Amino acid sequence: MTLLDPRVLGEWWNTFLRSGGLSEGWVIFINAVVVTLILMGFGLTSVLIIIWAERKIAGRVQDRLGPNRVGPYGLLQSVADALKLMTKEDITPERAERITYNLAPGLAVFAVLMLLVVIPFGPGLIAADLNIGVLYVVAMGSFGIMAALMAGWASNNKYALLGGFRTVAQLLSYEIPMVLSMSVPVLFAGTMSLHKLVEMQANFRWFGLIMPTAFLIYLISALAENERTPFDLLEAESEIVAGYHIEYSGLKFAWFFLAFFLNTLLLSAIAVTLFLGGWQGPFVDKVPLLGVLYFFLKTVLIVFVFMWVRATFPRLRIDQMMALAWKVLVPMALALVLLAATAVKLPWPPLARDVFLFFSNIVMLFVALGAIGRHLRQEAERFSGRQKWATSSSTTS
Amino acid sequence: MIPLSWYLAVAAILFVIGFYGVLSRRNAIAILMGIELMLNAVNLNLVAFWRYTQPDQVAGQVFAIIVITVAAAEAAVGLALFIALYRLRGTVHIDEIDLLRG
Amino acid sequence: MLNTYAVVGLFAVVAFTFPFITLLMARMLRPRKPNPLKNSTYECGMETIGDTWVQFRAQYYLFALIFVLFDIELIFLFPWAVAYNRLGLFALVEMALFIGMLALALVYAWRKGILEWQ
Amino acid sequence: MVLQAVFLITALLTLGSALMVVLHRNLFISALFLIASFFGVAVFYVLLEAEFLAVAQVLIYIGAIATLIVFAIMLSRGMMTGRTSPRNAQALWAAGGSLALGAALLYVVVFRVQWPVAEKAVPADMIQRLGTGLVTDYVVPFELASLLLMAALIGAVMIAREKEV
Repeated sequence: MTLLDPRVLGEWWNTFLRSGGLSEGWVIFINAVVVTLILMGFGLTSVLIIIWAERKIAGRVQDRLGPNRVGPYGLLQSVADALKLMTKEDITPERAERITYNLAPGLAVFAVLMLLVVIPFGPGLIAADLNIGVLYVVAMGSFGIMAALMAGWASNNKYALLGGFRTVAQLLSYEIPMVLSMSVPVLFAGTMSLHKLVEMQANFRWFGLIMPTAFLIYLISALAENERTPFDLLEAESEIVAGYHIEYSGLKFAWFFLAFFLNTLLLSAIAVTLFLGGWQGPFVDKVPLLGVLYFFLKTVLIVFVFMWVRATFPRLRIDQMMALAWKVLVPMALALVLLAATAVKLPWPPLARDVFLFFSNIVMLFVALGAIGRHLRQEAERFSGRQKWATSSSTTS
Repeated sequence: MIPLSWYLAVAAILFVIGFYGVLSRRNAIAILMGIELMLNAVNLNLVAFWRYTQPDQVAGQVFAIIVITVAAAEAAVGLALFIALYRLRGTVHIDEIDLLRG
Repeated sequence: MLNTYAVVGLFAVVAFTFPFITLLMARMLRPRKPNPLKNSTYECGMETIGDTWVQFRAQYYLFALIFVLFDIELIFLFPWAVAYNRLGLFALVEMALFIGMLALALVYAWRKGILEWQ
Repeated sequence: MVLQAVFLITALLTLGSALMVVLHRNLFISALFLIASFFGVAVFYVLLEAEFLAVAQVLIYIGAIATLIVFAIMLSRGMMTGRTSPRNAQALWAAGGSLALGAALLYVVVFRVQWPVAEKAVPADMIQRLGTGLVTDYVVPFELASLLLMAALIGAVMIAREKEV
């Protein structure tokens, strides 16, 4: 059964290369090239599939068929779209700052593609097991923020600039709760390497099960970081023109699009890695390749949840969105970090600690929900009061 | 292995470029960018010395982190000052700002 | 350690050049018939009025400010979290103090109405 | 060999962008070059095997400080259009002085001093050691940092806030 272990296969491959008389530097280089080709190929094809799935799911939820013309079940629709975008005329507005304008979509794609390197797809199947994996993921997000700023500024369009600024404000605000919730698994595992984080979650001790509220905060923030419904108010495909990428067309627009969908996949993959045990599952220690299957199943599940949310929920207002990040998620995440740190130091057996953490998480979630509900009711009362006043004053005058 | 003096040379040039920016720019924000370059050069020196003299100690890295923290705090307050200044005087050009002369 | 980063570096080079190479390739495929109307700034069909440099509110800056504060906190939080299992109870107290200080700053911003988006 | 090549390319990128930061008329583009320069320094940190600092550099300098700078540029609009000279009256003197300082520094750093170098490896658990150091030996700077951050936030908010009219 070790035949199916990627780690063993990797060793064989390296010995094979070395037996050909290659020096260590060349072995590293060839491996890097192979890994790069595989990851790029995977990234680009997966985007085509995700776009198809998104449209199909949204179609089913809205009682439509979704794409069904090109290829079986419309599977080739994305390919057709990609070809169309490639051959489409690409307009640069005349007052745009050309170099920055052309650099922005590339930077957006770069920021997302770079995440592929640290995703553990299975036992030993990770391109670069960095010691700082978790922070690396966050750092790459900074480049995405820069891309939005550059696109908004270089288009020389008021809407693009405003959209860019609002997008940046949104991304900044949700980065904090996201990263704070990511620090909880790091705290448990005592490592930032994504591969070791998965290894620490053996035997169904998934960090998302112990700390469901942290997992929920991560998911909500990931939705916002990805500018997905209900946080897509700056793009609002169906209502306003678009966000910072309003002036982009053709392949440059396609790159923003690609970055968006690939980000959906990779944020889900990171959610699975940190909170749902990555490739862990039954019999993985016997048949390591099963891990790849588990990993993709879990990731697809999270991606499906994202799409489901998109098809179901209405958008938030911008003030609600900012308030949610700073007044709800950040305090909760801070409290969760301290809670987890306290629980780890409790002199109890591990199982008791986990149960304690789980229930205190649930309690915290309900307290927060209660507070939000009370606030919303107050706001609604105030609003209806004002309405009454407005109608009465209009009738008297 | 890359010789230590390469890093020091790069840091020195970076520092001087930042220094020139601080001295020659009119815009306060541009001056701040020069200061950030200088701080980066200092940090690069710090980390290079850490790596080449005592990589088994954490002191060098801790200092570098503190420098980054101070740089961020300085940028935050400095830029806030410039924004307030702009609101007050309509300019962030250092040579046009002379509050004492009213 | 640098061997691991060799993969990251090579991938970074490919990931960065790939969008631009494809853009250049697509240039051969796509038509190119610019005209002044097409190239004008797209602001819902209206003629663009005035400068693009609209004045932004200081609010954006204030949110960025709070973000910077917490971003730096993360730089301290993560090494602490990694080392936490090795440390005693004092580490918890010290981090609680650290986070408490930040929470105080957040509360201050909240009370001053900085967190309200207008 | 490869390392040296990477170093030289990074040095070229970093210093070239740094030069553009101080020379370019348009402040926004200056800020973008500043980001490129920060990134170059992060690559140097990776070469120096200080990976945590590299990621901190990207996270704080590019993610936070550069964003702050860009926001500040946008808030003081009309300052980057380049209608007036970006340089002040003493720019020429500054250039001369900087060149002299640079020459002196390079002479001292590269030719004059023989730096003592210890051939030691970076321990594998550097980040754990860093975390431990922050709450044991360096606990005072650690707590002071949080105090500093709080003070900076309160001060900056006080200054930058738009007063209710």
